[in-house]
Amino acid sequence: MAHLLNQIFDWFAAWLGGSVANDSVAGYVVAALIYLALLLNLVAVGALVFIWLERKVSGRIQDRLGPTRVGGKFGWLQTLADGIKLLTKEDLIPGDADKLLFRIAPYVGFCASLSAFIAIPFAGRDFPFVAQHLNVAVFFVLAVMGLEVFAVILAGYASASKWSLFGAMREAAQVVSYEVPMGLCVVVPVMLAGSMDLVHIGDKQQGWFTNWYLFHDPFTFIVFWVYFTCGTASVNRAPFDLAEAESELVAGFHTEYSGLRWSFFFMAEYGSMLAVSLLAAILFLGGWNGPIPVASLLGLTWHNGPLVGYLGNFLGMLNVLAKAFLLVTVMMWVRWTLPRLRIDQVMTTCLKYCTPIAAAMFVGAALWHMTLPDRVFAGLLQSPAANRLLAEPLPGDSIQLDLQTVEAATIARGGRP
Amino acid sequence: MNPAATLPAVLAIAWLLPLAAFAVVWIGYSLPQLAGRRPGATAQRFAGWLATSAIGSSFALSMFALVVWLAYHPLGGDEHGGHGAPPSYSGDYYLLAQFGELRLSIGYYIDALTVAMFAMVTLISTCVHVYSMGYMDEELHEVADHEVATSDGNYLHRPGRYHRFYQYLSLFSFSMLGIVLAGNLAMVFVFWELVGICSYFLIGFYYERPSASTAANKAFIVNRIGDFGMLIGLMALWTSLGTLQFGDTQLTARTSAGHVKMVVPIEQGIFSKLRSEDQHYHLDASAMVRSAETDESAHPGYWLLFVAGLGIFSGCVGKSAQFPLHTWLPDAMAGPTPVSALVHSATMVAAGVYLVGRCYPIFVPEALLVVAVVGAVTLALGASIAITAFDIKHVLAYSTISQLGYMMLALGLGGWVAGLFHLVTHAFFKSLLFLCSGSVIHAVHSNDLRHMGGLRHKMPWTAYTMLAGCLAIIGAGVPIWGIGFSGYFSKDAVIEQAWSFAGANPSPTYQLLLYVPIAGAFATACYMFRLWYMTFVGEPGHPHRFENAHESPPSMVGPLVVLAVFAIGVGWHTPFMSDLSVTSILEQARPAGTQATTSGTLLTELTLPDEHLSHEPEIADPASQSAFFAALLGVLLATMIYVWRWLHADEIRQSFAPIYKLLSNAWWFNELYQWTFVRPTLALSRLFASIDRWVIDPLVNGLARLFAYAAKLLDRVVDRGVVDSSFDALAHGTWDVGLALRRLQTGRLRQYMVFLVVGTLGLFAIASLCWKYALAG
Amino acid sequence: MNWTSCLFLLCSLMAGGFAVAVVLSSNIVRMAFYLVLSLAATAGLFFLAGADFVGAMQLMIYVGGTLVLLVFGVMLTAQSQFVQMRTSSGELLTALILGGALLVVLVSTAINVPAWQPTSNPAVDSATPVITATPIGMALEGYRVDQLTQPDTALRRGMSGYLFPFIIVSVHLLVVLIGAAYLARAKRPVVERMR
Amino acid sequence: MTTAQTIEIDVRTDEMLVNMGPQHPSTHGVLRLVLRTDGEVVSEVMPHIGYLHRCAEKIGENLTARQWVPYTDRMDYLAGMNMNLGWALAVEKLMDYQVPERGRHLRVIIAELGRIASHLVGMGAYGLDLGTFSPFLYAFREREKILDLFEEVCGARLTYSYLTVGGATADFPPGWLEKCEAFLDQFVPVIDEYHALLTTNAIFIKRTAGVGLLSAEMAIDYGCTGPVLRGSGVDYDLRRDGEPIYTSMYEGYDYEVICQRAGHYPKDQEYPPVPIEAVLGDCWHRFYVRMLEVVQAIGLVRQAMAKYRASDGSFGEPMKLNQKLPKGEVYLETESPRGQMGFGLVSNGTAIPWRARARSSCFCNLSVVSELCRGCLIADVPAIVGSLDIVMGEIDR
Amino acid sequence: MYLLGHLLTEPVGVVHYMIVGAVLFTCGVVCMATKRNALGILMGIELVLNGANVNLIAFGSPYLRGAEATIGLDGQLMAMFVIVLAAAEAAVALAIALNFYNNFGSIDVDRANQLKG
Repeated sequence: MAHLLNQIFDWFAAWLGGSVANDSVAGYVVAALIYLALLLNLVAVGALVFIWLERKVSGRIQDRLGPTRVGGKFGWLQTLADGIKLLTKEDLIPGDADKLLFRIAPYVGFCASLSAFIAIPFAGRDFPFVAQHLNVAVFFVLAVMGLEVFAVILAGYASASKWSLFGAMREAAQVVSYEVPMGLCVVVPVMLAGSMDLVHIGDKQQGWFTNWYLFHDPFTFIVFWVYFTCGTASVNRAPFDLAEAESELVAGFHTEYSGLRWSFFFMAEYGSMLAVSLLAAILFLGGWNGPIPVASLLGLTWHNGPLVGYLGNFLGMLNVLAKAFLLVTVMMWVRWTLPRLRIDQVMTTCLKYCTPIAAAMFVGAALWHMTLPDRVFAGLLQSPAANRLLAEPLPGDSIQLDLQTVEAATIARGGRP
Repeated sequence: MNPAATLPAVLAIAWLLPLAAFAVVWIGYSLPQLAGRRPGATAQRFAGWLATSAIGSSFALSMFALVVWLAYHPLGGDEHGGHGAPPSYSGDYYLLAQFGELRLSIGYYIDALTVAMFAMVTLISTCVHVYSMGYMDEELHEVADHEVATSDGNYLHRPGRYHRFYQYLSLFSFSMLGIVLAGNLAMVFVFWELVGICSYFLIGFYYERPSASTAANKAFIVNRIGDFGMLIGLMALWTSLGTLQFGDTQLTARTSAGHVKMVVPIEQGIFSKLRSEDQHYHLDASAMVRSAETDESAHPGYWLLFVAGLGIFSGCVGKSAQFPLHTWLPDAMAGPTPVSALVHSATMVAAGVYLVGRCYPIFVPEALLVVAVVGAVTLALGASIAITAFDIKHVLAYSTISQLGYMMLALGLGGWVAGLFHLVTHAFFKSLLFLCSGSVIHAVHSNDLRHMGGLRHKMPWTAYTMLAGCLAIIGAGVPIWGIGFSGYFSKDAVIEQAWSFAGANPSPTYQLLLYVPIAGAFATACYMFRLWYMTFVGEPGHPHRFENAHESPPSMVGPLVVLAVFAIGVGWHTPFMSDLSVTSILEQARPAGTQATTSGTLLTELTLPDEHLSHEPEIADPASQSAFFAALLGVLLATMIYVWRWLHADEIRQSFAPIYKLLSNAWWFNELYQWTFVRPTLALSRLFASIDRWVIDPLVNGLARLFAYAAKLLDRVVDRGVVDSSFDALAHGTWDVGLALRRLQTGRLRQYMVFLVVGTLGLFAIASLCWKYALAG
Repeated sequence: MNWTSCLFLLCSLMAGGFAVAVVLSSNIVRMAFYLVLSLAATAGLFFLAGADFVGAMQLMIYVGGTLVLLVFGVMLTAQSQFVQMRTSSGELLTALILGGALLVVLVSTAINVPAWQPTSNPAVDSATPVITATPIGMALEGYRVDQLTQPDTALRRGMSGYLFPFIIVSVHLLVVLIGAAYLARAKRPVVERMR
Repeated sequence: MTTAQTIEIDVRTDEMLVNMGPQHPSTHGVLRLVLRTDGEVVSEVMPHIGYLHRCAEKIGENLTARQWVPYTDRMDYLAGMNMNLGWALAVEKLMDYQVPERGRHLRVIIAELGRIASHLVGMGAYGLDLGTFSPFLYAFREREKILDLFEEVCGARLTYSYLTVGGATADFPPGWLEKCEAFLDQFVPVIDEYHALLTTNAIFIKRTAGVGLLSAEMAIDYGCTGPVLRGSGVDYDLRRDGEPIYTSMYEGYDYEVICQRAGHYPKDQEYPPVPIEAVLGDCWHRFYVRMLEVVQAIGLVRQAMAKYRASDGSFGEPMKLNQKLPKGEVYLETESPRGQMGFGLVSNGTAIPWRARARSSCFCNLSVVSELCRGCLIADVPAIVGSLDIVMGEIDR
Repeated sequence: MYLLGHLLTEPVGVVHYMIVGAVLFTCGVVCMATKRNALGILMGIELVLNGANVNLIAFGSPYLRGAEATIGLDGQLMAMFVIVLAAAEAAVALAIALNFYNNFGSIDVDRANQLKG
């Protein structure tokens, strides 16, 4: 049975891969459409789940039950009902609005949010689950997520409302500032892995949880929290949700939005939350490499056949999604617990705390990386089995320039090796 | 014990201890301030203790190093003097980088001078640290700065910055010791800049005060001018010698494969390259030119050496506040007084003199002459201004400038030991004087001499320690018996060298270099006693302040006494060990080949006499006597004016009004720089602003008019009836073209853009004629 | 016709089309928006040409820069309902004619150089990914790991990488930022602003 | 010494008028604030009121004194019981009527429970103003329990008309005191939750401490009262400093007026300490005063229940609906949760007051808002307005 | 049409990128020549630089040229420096625009004609 399944899978993979390699438009389009459908589903369904989750989490935090009725138990269809309601709502555009920009802004936001997923892998090693395997994936994701702020500014400007404009300006200031510490934080795992390829970064952390970059050294541990803070700020979640601060700016940049357009902003927000959390999970929490290397222990690796390897990858995908969901839940927890900061305090947090801390941690991690052997803590804790895992070469290692090459280059320049 | 291993280690620890104190204070105090946490008074006091104990330990280690040095290098023996290289140890602590041949390393060069400087710097720094505990006391709590008014009309209230003071003080000590210890010029330069930064921070300590922040900026910028020259000097040395190391260094390298150290042959330093043993330590200018064929007559290497020497000296001019870059030092007095004592009199400003001394082997006689002349000018300038200043710290600041001039003069005239000896003694008595003035300021809360007077009853310790300092600086002593305060010996050494120089160079211009220091001795005595009298003798100038004056706390008086002892005795030979004295230690460090009578290559009549010649009685006796009488006259003059009151200061001031005005305005140097540098820059920019109107307009208009006139001329000369109409048309056309051309200058950005495109297209069109791909070819 | 051509066509039409839209629009915010789209499409072209690091950089930096442009546009032209900044049609026509001429010149030059024509034998097959991030990083540190096989020894000795330009650019950026901060402030005498 | 100074300014900007309200999430009903802002900095705040004006006072001049009682609890609808009490005491003062002892204790129980309920809303809504939603629901959870108790007493949950001229409309139902006891027992530990959620929350402190400074002088000048006044350090509470007819109600009770004295609040050690950033008179202190007053009120209710149990006799007799009033003029202020609520009454001897007036505490408290908001950020405006804890129903009447 | 046909039959080459670059460049130039808004001119500059970048990338692309003809990484590095310097230039230009606004109350560059002849 397994043999047959392996055969079928091989055939499918060959068809899919072959069609891309043969450079045929049809094959490419099919592949692209499949990827798009999968990612759209992830973001849209993710948003559905998150909105439901947010209701339940907030309910529990506030000593309530949250939705209970729609869809039978737990109100699990509540978001769908909301969606239908939003679809049927009147679509309002203010008279003074810049109609084109007003209409287009939500889609810009959603596209930016969705595009980030193109380069985010969900499983790695021999057969990465990723729509487009980029060797600058981290950089790409950060760059694309930065585009979302455009939607907010365009919406704020086009709404022809002062409150919206306030929200947009706040968002601009906030996001541009927070990109600095966030970038600094992201550079730390990039530096440790020696690659900007997310697949490679994730693979580098394989094994037990001690190999996660979170536990790589004390500096990365702190960097993770700084990153998470900045990530929260960059996706506009409480306590940094100044762009839509309802007690001050009515609803900020989306004051004038209603119906479907508004829901696109909403989906973009949840998509970004997921993207930021996924990035955090891959960069710091080992990505698809769990606290316990279940797949390896069970032998679900590519060496034992493609189907088995695929299963292992699938487990890894569930793993990374679980971590991301957990981080998103933490964001919700924070949102329903803390008051909102003031704009100057938000900027202070960024410029006076996050940026210097991130910079210092970057230097610290670099020094640690330079002076101490890799995985000091992991070496203390890990089992022989995990050590064996580590000994296996990584598929991404071929990307790395070996030291000999560098040395040769140095000598060619007449330098000291 | 192997001194080659012990000394670098001990001195390195002594050097790094202040850095550790700085790091602890910075991480423990200044970083949390970012998070809004202000340390309390106790915690801040702890920072002070930390820094003080660090520098105190450094002092102890330096003394240990001095003892080790003396134990292994017996003094007095003339085993090397004039014939061999001084005993020294050099090497690298850490190799930073290697760019081709240039090795940048943290290295050390230890000789007697290094050890002596270490002891001197750490001792004074320790004293100042202890002193500051009392002086900076008010910074422990919230401070109301009465010199700064906020926009709402109140005085500025700010939290105390006690710990920050100590933080910078520690950093400064570290940097200064770094200069002293440095094994190569690159490292010197780095620490050179670091002390500059520390000086900037410390001058601007009260940065809310406009005067302080301006002074800090000024000090920093003026120093940059000098450092620019220094960089040129470093480049000259590096490009020609390929190294910046002072001494010969044994290279060790780590192989890339393992961790085995391989010993690479010795790398020659600057000193041995320029004055190699083969050449009997004579300055070998040909070492500066790397190509084999050197033309003796063209002296390219000699010129390069001259440039290198001048370059390094220009750095020293900035740091040591020599003419013409001396203007920053008086302004630097805006910092707290302990800073003035440590940074701006005893150590940092002396670093310039130290560097000239350290790099002495590379100075050609002509460069030394420049040093001497600049030193003499500075000497005269500083002394003359100090006579008229009323701010107690300004008097001392100009005095510092003047004394630095003495040192430079001595170095420039070939008195290597004399200059550095004066550096050491000056460090002690000038820091003493500054600390005393700080004590006075602390007591009366004013800098103005006119607000003081009669204070010796109120604060006897301060008064008499300061008297000791004054006597030391004027060089009080008895020439016949040969005893005196420390300044007596060092200043005599300088003047003796000048005397010796004047004897060796009969040219009348060179005689000036003798008269200036003697006149300076007179002025020094005059203004120092004027200072002391105005402060401690006579009637109180400001009764209210006098009432509230009091002796300073023991933590301030203690350092005064320690320094006073040194100010009196540092020039003496140690009892029972007559070999042990500062001069003999310095003599041990004299660079090889510099103890000989040398003459210039470019200026052939210039002769720099051997320093030992100046100790001959026929030179030494008249020199020390003339210095003594000059000083005595100065004291007498001051006493006549301020104690006996035979002469009235105001009358003198009125009768010499123009001179007084010149001096009290510090020779108008600040105004001079305003006129020579700032204004021309403005004028130049104005020139550019109007260039359009003055160049383009007349051009276009003139062209049009030219054609118009030409047309009219033709019109008159040629028959009107025949060609009248055609010429008219031509003239009009030209006129129109002129107008049209004029209109091209619209000032519109966008039209210029269009012109740009037209031009590009035109170029393409032309290019297409010559090049086949340009246009659809 | 293959997928690279398809995507190239898409991206280039977007880049060119929105660039034209920037020219034609008169609303500064819309202009900025079109500019962003044009720049993003150009980033897509970079990705297609195998320069993914530069593409991502384009997205990040240019788009960030344009974001600020947008904000400034909103800030500085907010009340411009009354101040119309229309260009006269004559100027517009001149510019368009000149621009057309320029375009013709550029395009005809591009078409007529044989070395720039499509090659059937590219250095790397378009299905093979190229690794750019690490070599670029190494080049900025002064190591040209992509040029180790350079046969010409003189060239190899000269391939010093881009360390020096990198440092100069860093310093330049710093200087420019300070200069911009200095330029952007305005000094006014004290005015009682509050109370 | 002072040289000519220059300051650096940003781009030349124009000021902008922004309407905050009357339909705005954080203006507590229908308050309209016109903000003059320079970017995010508010240079002036002009409150516009009157959107909830219902001619309550005019209505009072057309109804008998007892008939107007239901209208008073629609003024400060969050503290209806205290409104009722104020009017009842004013009329009783005119009639020179003294409520029997049992009625007095009953009134203390009800009034202090009303104070707790009102402060709970103030606290929850303040959290909402600062962007946190959860404390609001935590506050309402407990407030609901108080409303349950009120409902059992008088049948209404918002507009009670329970305390009335002459006493109350009814005595407590059997078992009510035990329920009240049980509520208080479980309520005390909940207060620590509130402190954890808001009072000691770092962000909450950042948002409130040092914001909206109201000096004691200014508070007195503007006629601010209640927690707003006490938050500025003025030790003044009508329950202790008022007229005899009101203070006699609290005679024999052991409680403290919450106000910072000598740098400390009473009970300071048992409750969260004052953060160092907080300055007397800022939003944080106004909030904290309310929180501590809740604790005081619990103690008062407990004492009053003990006294109520111990006393016997009538709880008071409500006056007849059309009872004639003695001729005269009377004015009485009571300490309502939001400050001094004054009722004035001029009677010409008929059953219907010739003039009926109410002095609104929130009106005075609100008047200081433009002073407090000058130079603050937009985000501070809700923080400041929220800390004043206004109820538009009372202001507009 | 010729170009399009070209594209349909042959793979993408440097020339295609150059045409896109030319379009961007021309648009930038026209933008600079027609916009009166200082920010519009800035946008024109960005477009011009971008057009140049497209060319640089195309010359350095290994997909578009033979191994001996491509300039390799240098193209990308140049483009990178152009981007960085464009960012710097935008910073200064915006500062100038701000100053301009402070002085003229508008960012209409036609008002800045004080240098006219």
